Amino acid sequence: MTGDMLLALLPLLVLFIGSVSVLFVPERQALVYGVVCALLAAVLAWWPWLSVASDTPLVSSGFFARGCLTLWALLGAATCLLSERYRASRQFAAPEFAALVLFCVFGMSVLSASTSLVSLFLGLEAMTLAFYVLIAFDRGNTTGAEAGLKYLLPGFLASALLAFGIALVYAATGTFVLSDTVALTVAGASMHTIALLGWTLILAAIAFKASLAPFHLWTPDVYQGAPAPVAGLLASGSKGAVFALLLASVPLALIAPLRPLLAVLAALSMIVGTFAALPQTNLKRMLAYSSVVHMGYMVLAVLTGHQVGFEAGMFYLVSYGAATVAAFGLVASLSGPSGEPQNYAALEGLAARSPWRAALLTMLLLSLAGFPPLAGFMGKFVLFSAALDAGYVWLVVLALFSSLVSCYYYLRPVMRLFRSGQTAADHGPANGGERLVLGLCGIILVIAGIYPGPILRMIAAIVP
Amino acid sequence: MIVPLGHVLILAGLLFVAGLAGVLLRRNLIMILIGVEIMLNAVSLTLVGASAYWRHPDGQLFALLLMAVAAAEVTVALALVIYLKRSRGTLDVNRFDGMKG
Amino acid sequence: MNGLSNMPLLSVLLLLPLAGALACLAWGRRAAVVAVMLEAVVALVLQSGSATPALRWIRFEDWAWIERFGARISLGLDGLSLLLVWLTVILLAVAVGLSWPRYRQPGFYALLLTSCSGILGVFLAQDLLLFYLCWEIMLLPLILCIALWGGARRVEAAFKLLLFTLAGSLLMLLAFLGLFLLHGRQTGDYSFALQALGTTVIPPELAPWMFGCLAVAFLVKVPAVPLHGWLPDAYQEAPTAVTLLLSGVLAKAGIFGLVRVALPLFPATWNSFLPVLGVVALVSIGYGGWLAYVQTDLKRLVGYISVAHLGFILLGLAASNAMALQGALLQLFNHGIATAALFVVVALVERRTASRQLPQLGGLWSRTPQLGAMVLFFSLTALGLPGLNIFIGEILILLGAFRVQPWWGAAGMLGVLLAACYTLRMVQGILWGVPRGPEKMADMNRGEALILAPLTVLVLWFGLYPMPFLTLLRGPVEQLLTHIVTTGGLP
Amino acid sequence: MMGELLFLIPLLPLGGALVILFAGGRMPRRMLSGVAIASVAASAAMTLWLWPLAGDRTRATLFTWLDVGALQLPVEILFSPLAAAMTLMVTVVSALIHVYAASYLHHEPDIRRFFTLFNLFVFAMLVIVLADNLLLLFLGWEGVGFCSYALIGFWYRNPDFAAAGRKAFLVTRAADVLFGIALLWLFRLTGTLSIEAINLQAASLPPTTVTILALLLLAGACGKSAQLPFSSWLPDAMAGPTPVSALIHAATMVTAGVYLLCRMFPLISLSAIALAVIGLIGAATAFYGATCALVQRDIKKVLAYSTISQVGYMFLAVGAGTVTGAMFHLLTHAFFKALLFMVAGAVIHLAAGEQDLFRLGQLSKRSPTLFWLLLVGALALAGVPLTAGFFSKDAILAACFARQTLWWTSLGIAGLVTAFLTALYAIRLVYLLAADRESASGHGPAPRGLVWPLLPLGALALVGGLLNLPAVWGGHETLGRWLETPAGALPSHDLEWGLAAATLLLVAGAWLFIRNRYRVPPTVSPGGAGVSFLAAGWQLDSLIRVIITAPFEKIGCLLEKSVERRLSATWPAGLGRLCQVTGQSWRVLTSGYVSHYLAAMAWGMVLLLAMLVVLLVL
Repeated sequence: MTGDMLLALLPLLVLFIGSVSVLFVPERQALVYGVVCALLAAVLAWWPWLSVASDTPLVSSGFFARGCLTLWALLGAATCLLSERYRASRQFAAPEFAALVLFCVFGMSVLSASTSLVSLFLGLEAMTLAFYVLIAFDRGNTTGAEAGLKYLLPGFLASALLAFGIALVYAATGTFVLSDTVALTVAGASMHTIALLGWTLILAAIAFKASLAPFHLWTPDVYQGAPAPVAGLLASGSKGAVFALLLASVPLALIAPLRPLLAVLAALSMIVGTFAALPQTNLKRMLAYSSVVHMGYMVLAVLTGHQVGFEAGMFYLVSYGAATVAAFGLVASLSGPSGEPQNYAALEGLAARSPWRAALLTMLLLSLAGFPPLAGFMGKFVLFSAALDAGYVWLVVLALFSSLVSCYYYLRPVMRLFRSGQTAADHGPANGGERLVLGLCGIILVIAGIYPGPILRMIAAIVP
Repeated sequence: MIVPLGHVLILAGLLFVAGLAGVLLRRNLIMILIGVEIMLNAVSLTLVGASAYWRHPDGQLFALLLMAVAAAEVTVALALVIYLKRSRGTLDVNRFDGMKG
Repeated sequence: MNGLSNMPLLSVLLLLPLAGALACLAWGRRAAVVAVMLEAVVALVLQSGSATPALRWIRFEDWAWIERFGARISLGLDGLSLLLVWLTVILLAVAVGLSWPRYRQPGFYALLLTSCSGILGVFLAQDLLLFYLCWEIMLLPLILCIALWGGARRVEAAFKLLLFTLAGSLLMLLAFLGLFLLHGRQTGDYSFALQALGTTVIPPELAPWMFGCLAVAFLVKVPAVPLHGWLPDAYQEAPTAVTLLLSGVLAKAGIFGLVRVALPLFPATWNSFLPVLGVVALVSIGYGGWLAYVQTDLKRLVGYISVAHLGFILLGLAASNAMALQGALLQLFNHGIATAALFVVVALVERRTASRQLPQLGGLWSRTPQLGAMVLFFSLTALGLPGLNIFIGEILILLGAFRVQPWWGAAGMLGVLLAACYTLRMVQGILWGVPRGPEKMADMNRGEALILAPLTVLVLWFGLYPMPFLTLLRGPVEQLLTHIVTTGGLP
Repeated sequence: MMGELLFLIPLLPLGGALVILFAGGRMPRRMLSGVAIASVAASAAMTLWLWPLAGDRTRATLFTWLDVGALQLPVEILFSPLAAAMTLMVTVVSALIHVYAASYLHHEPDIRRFFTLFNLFVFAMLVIVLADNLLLLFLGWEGVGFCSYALIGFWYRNPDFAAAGRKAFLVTRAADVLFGIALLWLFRLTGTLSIEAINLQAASLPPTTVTILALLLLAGACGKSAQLPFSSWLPDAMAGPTPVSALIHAATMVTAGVYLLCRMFPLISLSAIALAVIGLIGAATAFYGATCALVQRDIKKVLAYSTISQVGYMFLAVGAGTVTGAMFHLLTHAFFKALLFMVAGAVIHLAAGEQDLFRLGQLSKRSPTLFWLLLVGALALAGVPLTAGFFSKDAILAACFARQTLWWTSLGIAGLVTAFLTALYAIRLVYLLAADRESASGHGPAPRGLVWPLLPLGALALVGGLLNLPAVWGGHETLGRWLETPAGALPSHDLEWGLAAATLLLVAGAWLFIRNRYRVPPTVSPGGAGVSFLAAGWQLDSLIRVIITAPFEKIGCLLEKSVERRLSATWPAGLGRLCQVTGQSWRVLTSGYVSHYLAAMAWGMVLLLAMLVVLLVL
């Protein structure tokens, strides 16, 4: 272990140490401390004299890893900022919450930076473990515990699948190093079938994390029961990290027999997610199903198997992540002590009560639906063009169909926003942190939609 | 290697399926957790077997790591078990169906 | 003046309504009026530069946008787009004026303005990605307007409109993407420029599919008859300002797309598509007219009238000779003005009688002769009375169509008869007969007269002295024709 | 340039209409009607002043209306002798009827609308007459159609009146479709719409095409001129105020069809079949109109059917190849029919709105002047020798017989029979109006404004024959020479004398018959089946209703109900609902039971593994 390695690991260490040390910070400052730690990690990742590219055996410190770390750290910071008021009205233990968020970010960063199956497992487990607790964090709310259970058990199963998959791949290839395992599998080793079996199991585990159909059933329940900021992190961060891994380190599409499997998962996700979202009347559940659909689109990026597709995938992740975090953040921001406004009925008349937040929510949903000139459109555009280029015409047509139908379920809550509602508001005005995060997300969505050049360039610079 | 890797894998596979069956068929939370543990044991077995086959220690190290992770997981799970038992008085997982659709 | 014309006026034209929309939200709906006025001023300046018809473009602006895809913000203004820019500005002004007493929320005006930005973008864009972007931007605000300010079944109508048109535009996106990739692979130059993509060699087995996607996308927006399912409800439920823009401008965008995008990109397919288009056009004329005849709701009625008239424009495209094309393109403007005027008078009638149902109306003339005269005048326009603007377009289209395919022209003539049937039925129902409804009602006030006066003048002007405008269209039409002849293999 | 002044002829009435439209609201009534009369009278004066230009067939162009591709279409007028004669008739008769209308409508509140439309009509009619190209002619053609529509429905509060206007417009427009097709076709063939140019090129067209074109033009003319089978609108059109009936539906607009055929005669005459058909339609319509006129009880309907019948003669003339005869009859008919209508209007005015012949009477006692005028008109209509009607009708019949073929001879005989019927109903009209019985009472003597415009018309009806006095009667056929139009086959002197004698006999017979029948004023009683069949215009209306109108409406409603509302409106909604239902049913999958979720994962794994196996095996 050299000094360079330590320096390269510094951002991760900051996150980890932060997550431990925040436990000793007083209740009121804990979340701010968490934000500071996350931002510090993000800054350190790009600090000129610290950013040496020295790979440790388990995690990379390349541009992509650092870029992802920055993203997740920003997400973590956003989560902390969005939870401030939410936490205060529910008597959460702030230090523990911040610690878990930071630890979760740590896990995601390790996951997306992993160069080995070991760090992949560790990162995934670190992230998942933190989520188990975060989801059930609101002890006053019994659905929280139910949500925790519903994430925990499938999560365990997925962990076991992942572990077994890793073990089989290891058994077949004799190494944990990701690039080597993939290369060996592609080359067709003696135990090719065992390796493929292992990869399939890994794929299943990843499908669970990314909530691809039919591994998605937990998603709506967990999103509904989890505290809104946590659900935001879960929807954007955990899925993002998994896909970052797939795009950068585990090019599954290179393994030819897995391509049909991926395609089927994508198609199923688009179809099932779209139809299941149609009758929803609960915003968070709708967003859950919509995330299933979006993850189906993301698989297209994985399937392309080339640079352009991966860039498109990352861009899509950014646009999807910004919209999702902001959407859940808005739910958090609109929550009062009595609960979250999850049902469409509770959103009625929001435009009159808090016009800015209503406008933002409209924008977010429109972006998710893929209306220009918002980021969602540009994301779909780059993604679908990449997939079309790779020859997946039928998947693109399916994706377009599901985008079409999706307009219905995205616009349904929008219509309610502007109806004159009778429900009384028990939420206060947004605080500074919320405004900052939501505003930033909004700006990102507009800029990425109208002038995506710079963001695309940044992504092109970091994608390996 | 005395036992061929194939045999180890078959055994591990059987163990894994047994554990999976436990997870799928049991309704009691504790029993499901035990099922998962059995599956993880199958994983450990595979890792150790493969480690022996390839003649380097990575697999065994990973097996050790896996134990630690499993322990952490179970810790969280047991905390949830206690919370659920206290609040709802049952550990039948299908009793927790407040959210659906 | 010189300094003014060096400014990037097209971009200004495009962004002004957006800025106006934001200003509306910030300072209230008065900003909308200012925006419309400024927009008209910009259009006037552009008009003053249109004196050199020798050039392909009156004005062309090109900005970098997304290098990754070779997408650029290229805006081109020629005679056709100038005419349509005018149409947009005029109808926007009419829409704002008509809504002024009724809708007080600034959001309504902001949405109208935003939509107009998109519409202008569609008319100016020379880059397919930009075109698509604007294509979507023009529709969504109007759908929100319908959903928020529409009639009783507004949400249903809005969704129907949305899904129909979105299905079309997604197909369009697919075609654009396919073309983009094909062209990129062939030349290594990944670009969305309309000019460049026109040179793509399209495999013959793909061309019909891609062209079909575009055709459906554009015909849905028009709408041509088998694809018109969204129309009656949307027209009926939408606030009149929105209906007016939908039928007055958005429909034109569909036809404009056919001419400006589908034709140059697929000249060969275009030629084999013409017989289909001709049949679609005739079906639209006949079916639209026939259904217009049996409607009782005035807005639906005018909606079907619009379908029938748009059928004539499609017939002109199907004929694709100089006369028919020039007539069809002029008719874009003519129909926009006429149908908008009809919707306005219908709205004014409804304002007084609180009903749009023909059986509940009647004898309006005895109470509001001025409004009655306006109803009559614009109905006669719709009827295609010579000397009024619709006639000019129709006769040119028919003369042109008859030269290509006599039975098209003959069948089109029957459509002219149908026009008389449905418009006179409408006039009969509204104006003549025993007075129904309130005993006394106010005749047109100054504001209402101010809305209708320019429309009246335009109807007469285009009907009696259309040459200046036809000259404006000559260049674009020749351009299209040479394109068809040189690349489409048509004699 | 004098030529440009020609545009003033149509533009003066247009200017009058615009002045009345925009400033009429602020004018006193007298001034308003003064403007209307003055503008038309000025137009008549212009025509007289510019008359010499007609000799040189002067053209004048105002501006280019359309110049697109092959189409060059200036707004151009051609002041030919034919047009000049027609223009003079239109302007003069219009001016007289304007004067008449000003007094006729002196109680009507909305004369501003009336005179706007009335002047506009004159403008449109003059455009038809003067237009050099078919499209400009079409502008006028539709313009008069619109004015006729609006004026028939002038008393719009009565929905039947408004419907009558609509019917008039629609029926004529149905015919215009065929006219329009002819227009399109001519343009396709000749590349121009100028009437002169088309006529010049006509000879080079294939004969079949010419026949079809001529028949299409004939259809258009039939619509405007209320010939069979498009005749049913004219009797209904009597819903309009009487000056409207006199001007539009007797003197000018209904003869526009004849005028069109005359203008296009060089083309039409190339096809013998077309001429035969035109003659047939003319004779048939003449007979049809006369039979219907025999039994009408409404005074205006008698005149309406009579108009149909007389215009039929003009068609017969065109068919027989005598454009001069057609124009001659057109002019004389304009004089005596306008006169008759205005007399009828005055009679109705005197009787406070009563139009039923069986309730009118005692005209000779109440207003001798009117009675004499009526008598003059009726005699001219009946074709009593030496009246204007006699000469023009004789010219037509003579042209028919002079062709000396079976076809034309039989058409001529039909014309003679019709002449007898004409005499019958004309004399019946006089007898009924003069009958000595209790009649609907009204206010005093007819106002002077209602009477004096009739005097010049009465004079013209009597001596109008001098316009084109045949050589047999010592004349020089002035009109024919002036028009330079074909006069058809020249009849022999014997034929002329024979016809005159026959006519005299027929009229005398008719007079005897009517005198016998109506000496005692008939009682008001419903006629037999035959009478009601004739009275309803041979049930033409019901026939059209059954064959065309009703199916049209029914299919429309059916389309609306089944296709549009059900199919077209529900299939997208149905798809939407299908999606909804699918989504709803799939909600079961997310059952809320963790064990199901775990099972789903297991199944998912099985699926993936199965796919993998399949792929590996393959």
